[in-house]
Amino acid sequence: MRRAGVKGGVWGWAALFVLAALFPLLRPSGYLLDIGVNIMIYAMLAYGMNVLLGYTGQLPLAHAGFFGIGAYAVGILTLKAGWNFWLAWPVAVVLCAALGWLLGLIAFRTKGDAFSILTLAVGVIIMLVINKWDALTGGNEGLNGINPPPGLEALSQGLGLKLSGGFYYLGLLALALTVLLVARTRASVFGRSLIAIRGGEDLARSAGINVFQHKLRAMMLSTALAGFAGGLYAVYVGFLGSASTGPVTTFTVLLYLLVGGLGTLAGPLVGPALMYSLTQSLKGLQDYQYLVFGPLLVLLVMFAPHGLAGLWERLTARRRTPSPTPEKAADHV
Amino acid sequence: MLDIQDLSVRYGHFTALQQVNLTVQAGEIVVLLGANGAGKSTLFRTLSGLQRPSSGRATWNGTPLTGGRPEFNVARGVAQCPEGRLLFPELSVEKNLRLGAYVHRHDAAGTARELERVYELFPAMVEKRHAPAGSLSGGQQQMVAIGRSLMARPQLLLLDEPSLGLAPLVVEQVFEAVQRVNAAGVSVLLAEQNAFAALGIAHRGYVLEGGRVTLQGSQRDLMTDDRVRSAYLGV
Amino acid sequence: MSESLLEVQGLGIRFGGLHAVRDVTASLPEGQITAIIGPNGAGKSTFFNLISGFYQPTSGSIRFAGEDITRLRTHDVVARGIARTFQTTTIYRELTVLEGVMIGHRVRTRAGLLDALLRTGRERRDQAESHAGAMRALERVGLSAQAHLPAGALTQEGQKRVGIAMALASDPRLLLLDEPAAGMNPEETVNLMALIRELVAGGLTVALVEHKMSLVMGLADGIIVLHHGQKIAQGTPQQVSRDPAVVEAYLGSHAHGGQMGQPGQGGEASHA
Amino acid sequence: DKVVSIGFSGPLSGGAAFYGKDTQSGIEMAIAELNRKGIRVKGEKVTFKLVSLDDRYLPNETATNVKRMTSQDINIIFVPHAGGILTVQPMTTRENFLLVAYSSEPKILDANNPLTFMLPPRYDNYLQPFTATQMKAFGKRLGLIGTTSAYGKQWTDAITAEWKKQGGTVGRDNGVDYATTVDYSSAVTKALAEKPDVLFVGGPSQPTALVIKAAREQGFKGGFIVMDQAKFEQMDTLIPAAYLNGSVGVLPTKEFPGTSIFISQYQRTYKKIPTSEAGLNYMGMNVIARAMELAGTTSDPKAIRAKLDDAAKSLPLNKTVYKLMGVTDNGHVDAEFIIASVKNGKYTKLRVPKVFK
Amino acid sequence: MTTFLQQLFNALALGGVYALVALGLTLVYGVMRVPNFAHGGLYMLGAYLSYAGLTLLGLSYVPALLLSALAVALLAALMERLIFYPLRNAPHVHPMIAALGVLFFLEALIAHPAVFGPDFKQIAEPVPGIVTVAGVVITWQRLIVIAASVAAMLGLNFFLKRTLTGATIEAMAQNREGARLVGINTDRVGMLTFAISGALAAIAASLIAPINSVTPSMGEVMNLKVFAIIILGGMGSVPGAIVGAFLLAFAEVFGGFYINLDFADVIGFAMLVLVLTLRPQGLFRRGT
Ligand SMILES: Nc1ncnc2c1ncn2[C@@H]1O[C@H](COP(=O)(O)OP(=O)(O)OP(=O)(O)O)[C@@H](O)[C@H]1O
Ligand SMILES: Nc1ncnc2c1ncn2[C@@H]1O[C@H](COP(=O)(O)OP(=O)(O)OP(=O)(O)O)[C@@H](O)[C@H]1O
Ligand SMILES: [Mg+2]
Ligand SMILES: [Mg+2]
Repeated sequence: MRRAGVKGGVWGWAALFVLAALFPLLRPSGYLLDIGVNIMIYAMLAYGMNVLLGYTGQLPLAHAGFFGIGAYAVGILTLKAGWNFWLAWPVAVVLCAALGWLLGLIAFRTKGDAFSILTLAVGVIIMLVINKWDALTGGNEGLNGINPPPGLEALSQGLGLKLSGGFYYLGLLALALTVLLVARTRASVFGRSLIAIRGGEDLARSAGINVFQHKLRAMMLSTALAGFAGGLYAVYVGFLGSASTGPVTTFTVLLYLLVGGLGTLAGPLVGPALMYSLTQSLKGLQDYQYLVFGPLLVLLVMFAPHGLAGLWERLTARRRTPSPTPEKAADHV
Repeated sequence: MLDIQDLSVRYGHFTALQQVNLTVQAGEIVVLLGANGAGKSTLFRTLSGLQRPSSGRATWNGTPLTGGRPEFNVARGVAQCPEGRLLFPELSVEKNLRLGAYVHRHDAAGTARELERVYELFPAMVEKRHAPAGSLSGGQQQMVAIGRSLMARPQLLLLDEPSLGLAPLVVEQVFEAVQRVNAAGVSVLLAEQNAFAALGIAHRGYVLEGGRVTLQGSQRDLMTDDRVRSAYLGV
Repeated sequence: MSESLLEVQGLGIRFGGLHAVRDVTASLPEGQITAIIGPNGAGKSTFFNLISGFYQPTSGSIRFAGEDITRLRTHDVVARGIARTFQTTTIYRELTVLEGVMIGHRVRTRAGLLDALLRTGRERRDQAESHAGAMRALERVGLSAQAHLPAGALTQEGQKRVGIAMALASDPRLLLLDEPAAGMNPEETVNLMALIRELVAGGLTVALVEHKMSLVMGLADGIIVLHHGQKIAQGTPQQVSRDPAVVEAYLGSHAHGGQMGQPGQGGEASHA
Repeated sequence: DKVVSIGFSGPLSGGAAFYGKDTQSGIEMAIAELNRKGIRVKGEKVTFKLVSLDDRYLPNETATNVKRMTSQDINIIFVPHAGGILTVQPMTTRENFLLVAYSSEPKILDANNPLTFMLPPRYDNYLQPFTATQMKAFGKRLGLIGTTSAYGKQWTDAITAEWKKQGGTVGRDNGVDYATTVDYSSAVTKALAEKPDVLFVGGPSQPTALVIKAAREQGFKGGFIVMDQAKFEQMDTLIPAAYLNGSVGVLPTKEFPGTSIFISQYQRTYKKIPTSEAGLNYMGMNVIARAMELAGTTSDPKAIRAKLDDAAKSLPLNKTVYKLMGVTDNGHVDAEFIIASVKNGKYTKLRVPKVFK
Repeated sequence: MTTFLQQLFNALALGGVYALVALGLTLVYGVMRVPNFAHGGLYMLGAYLSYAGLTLLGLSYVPALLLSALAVALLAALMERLIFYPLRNAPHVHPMIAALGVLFFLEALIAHPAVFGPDFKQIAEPVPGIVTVAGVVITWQRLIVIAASVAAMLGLNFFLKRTLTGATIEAMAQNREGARLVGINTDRVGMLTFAISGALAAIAASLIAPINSVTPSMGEVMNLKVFAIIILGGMGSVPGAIVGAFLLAFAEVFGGFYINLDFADVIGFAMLVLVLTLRPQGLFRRGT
């Protein structure tokens, strides 16, 4: 029964990505394509956070920093060192994984709130360093003029698209890869150990899981994905400033993730898709946008505590598994 | 007198207690027997007001206990030593105990007296009085939980498996203490897996199965009942 | 007497000023059931925590199957073949029984993050093996039928069995059970005893902490008595239940049989 | 009637909202006036509508906003921060819009973008007179406590260079972020430890006033060079006017006919003293409207851009908040500011000997 | 030397500012474990309400402060009832995000043109003037802040550790059902705790506002630092919070002084990382 469920999921995802791939053929406005790419970038970041928060149960608050490191690495390597983007991007990802490992070594000495605050502090430090290290990062003035990936323009034209269409497909591919990797992780022996850690560290330890090592690996995957998203962001936006590498971005994505559904596979996509579109449409409200957004957030958290994907999964799970005591089962999920 | 009439409790669609009728007369020790999941703890939680019944009522000396306000019930003299202990893990043992006397907060002398009595009952607690309750061993925590319920100076004491995790010698002492407390006029409702010892000090008992009362009777009736003997006394 | 599987030498640990376990020297014979008893706060759970690597001892040494494991961390200890359960039932309530028990088998698998990302052969092998290992463990505790239920939906006793299955899934040689019968009624206790006997018959060595004397006396081959962190007695059930120091500190009237004990017959307890 | 939408993407929420609102208010006021008066382009009556989108100072948000506005056929877009401007600058020709840039970042001009219209004047005009005046009045040592925004850092660099050029010595850069610093005292103490004769300060008016206050309280007797972002007329409502004695800075005066009308109009609508953000954007919007008239189109940014210089030069005097010489070839407003020094609570106009363009 | 002493006083004053804000948060975050990111919002609101009391109602400083404290206390209690109470059993991130929602709302409300608008406001110092001791300039307002922070710390510590009501707060935080079982009205205690926290936030804001400007985002700036301070000091420890506050202030001021002002914040947060790495449980908490 479980196998069937997984298979069904695979087809669902495939259909989703095919549909998304058909979207540019409808000749949408540049604005809609842009929203699409932004959602993809945030979704990738959200998938990264979900590995730690949703699966491993650790709330990391440095992710915008790693997003920034990925982005600046790509920006600096292509602009200042003249690297090819296709080389710079993977290097940025590896750099983020390595720095994630380093952070993990320190941060996983702490637990719970202390872990979150420690990573928050690291996130702030990353942002401040990016902001202050003028010589490398351009400081307040930022990095300007990062070029689109070589070949993307030509490729887009070959497909009869504008560059924005090319970015859309690049984002879609990157997102698909992200989903694939995260899905594999979740379904693996390793991923189950992460769930075990989330369920209780002492218990996981007594089951023979090397908690520290597993957390460290999860952190690396998580920050690598953040860097992956950041690298795409750098070439897509073309300009980098320190503002988007700070806690505000982290909390924004955290919120997306929560609305989408923690620990679910669809949540990190559903959340950004919904919330990013929502914030865009709320912009029309001008001075009232946060007066509406704030309470909306509170209501979402209170009345859809498992996020939208969570809601969906529970509904379908209930249909699929006729457990003898469904009402009791639901209480513990 | 504790009077429970047609009490039912549901968790979602699951009915944990169904039409339970039970009484505890003033000065009585009544034991509640039942397998795991029979609904004993649910009954206790309902009597303390932590759980709201779906129907039926429970009164203590005429005042209803099912209003969903545990603090009123404690003030009315109904105290519980709950399953899972529910201690305050980071507060010291002594603060845990003192908070047990929260409803008597204006009677410092009485609280001090009661504290002495608890320390007498569990001398092991004296050297632990300043240790955080969470650092205690399982059995020691159980002692704090029992002690805390006694600190409320209840007229009706609800004990949910008080012997859980206690050393045999201490179990004996706890049961002796229950008898002592009872002798001073306190009514006791006691749930126990250690049915033999519990029946030994009880006046009457009830058997709860699948959320219903399936048997009730005096100590002697139950001790000699075949079903009780095989299922709960292990003989 | 059979060979000893685990030996501790002068084992001790302090929490601030408190010597929770002090200078304990003892051994657990292979293929036998050893019970550890003692008053509340005697240091029994702490003793288990030391063996399983949850706490690092402040003095003494632990040898398991001839190897020094004193300073090993928990997961390494489990990998050597020591599994445990906790005093209060702790299992993964929100996972299915099967998934929870598969976690117990993790220590026997090697697949890591890279295997997961690339879905290597090792990943697939380990996955299949976890499943098989977990099912074996569930069969041993008699829960294979409930494998796909959420563990939290099981009865208290069922959950205890899940805990044991999880420990068994790591293919241990030594199983540490901390108050396995707490909160069980006599009938369930008897079932549990049967289960433990079966496990031992299958070659497992068991050490357990328990306050239920019916279980201890009916099951244990040997008993170690702790008091204030120190070993005050060791011997067969008969020897121990007659030891005046044990009777005074721990057993009280239960030493003389009654509901919980068993009539002892001769033999001097050997004092530690 | 034809309704022409004008776009604006800037920080309207969060810590920089006050700044975004100020710039927005100038455009808004200009549009209200233009609509009241009514302008005609190629004989057709035109009214304007301001479409404002919040970008929280984030460049990617600016880009998204610009894409949204251009897909709604908006051809004139105001952006008041360098990050956003530089991000969307490459899009101007592709998406066909005129970028009205409110930021003094020189890179904006370096790009030689054909569809950029940059509003703020070059602050380097102030450097020489500020330096000469203060060095003469107080001495040769300059201390630095400017804000660390992009603009503030540029200012700090520029004043440092000029001060040294005129033969003075400059202490360490003790700049702090005026927007987030909780207490300026320690930065001030550090700067004063170098015993400067003159202090360079500046950022938004209120925090600048607090920095000046802290310096005076800690016994600083020298002069201040006040960055143009801070306004004397706002600061002297917050701190004793005497604290400002010995300062040099910009001063919007009633020198030009347009200015006093603008100020009183603005105060009536917004109940506060206008900043140069409001003034320049007000003027910028008027220049654009005039250029539309001259170009005879509301939708061709290139044609409008081509007429900016003419428009600036022919702007009615009552719309000229600051004296306007024209628009340079690379799209930069050529306006003049008035600077002044403060003595005994009185403002003395300083001469600007040489004007950079 | 004078410069050093002056910086010492600056650090003390800054520490006082941090401590005052952190103490309000200690109750709800340190003790009750509610990650109330709206605390910064309440703090900001407190400053604006005092400002309104002074300018709109024409009150003098102290009544304005008290009125603001009362209003914010009521609002905080309301917030507990409507938002945090229903979320009491939810995972940590839920109340955190909800609190952020409240923060967004409060900021947007205050920054709305029809309310106060986004511009900086100023509250005049109630006791203007300075004293100079051995060349060190001491402003009265900063002295008041330091004194108030120490007084608030002592008062709060006494309240939590020595009074029964204080103990009920800790008890409720550690086990809500347990607290109800001993007869504590947890509903009331929960609201009371939030009310006290809100009042402390408002008082802190009203005391600090004359030193700095009043802006809609003033709470955001404080938020991260005070959360960090409470963890730094050790969750639930009142003396820890105040030591953490002064430590952070000293790191920032002297780090900025001796190393680089531009990196003062980096130094502050780096110290936090260092301390937590060495003492994961914070300074004033025994290891677990
Ligand atoms: N909060 C809850 N939600 C759903 N079901 C519950 C809840 N609490 C208890 N139950 C169910 O209600 C039934 C009765 O539980 P209860 O804890 O009252 O039993 P008990 O007799 O005290 O058992 P034990 O001897 O194990 O303590 C059990 O089937 C249990 O699973
Ligand atoms: N982490 C700890 N910190 C401080 N003291 C501790 C800690 N763990 C245990 N102790 C103390 O060590 C002593 C032994 O505790 P332990 O849990 O080993 O007892 P036990 O023999 O298992 O008792 P029980 O039968 O009640 O479970 C107790 O006094 C307990 O308070
Ligand atoms: Mg129970
Ligand atoms: Mg124990």
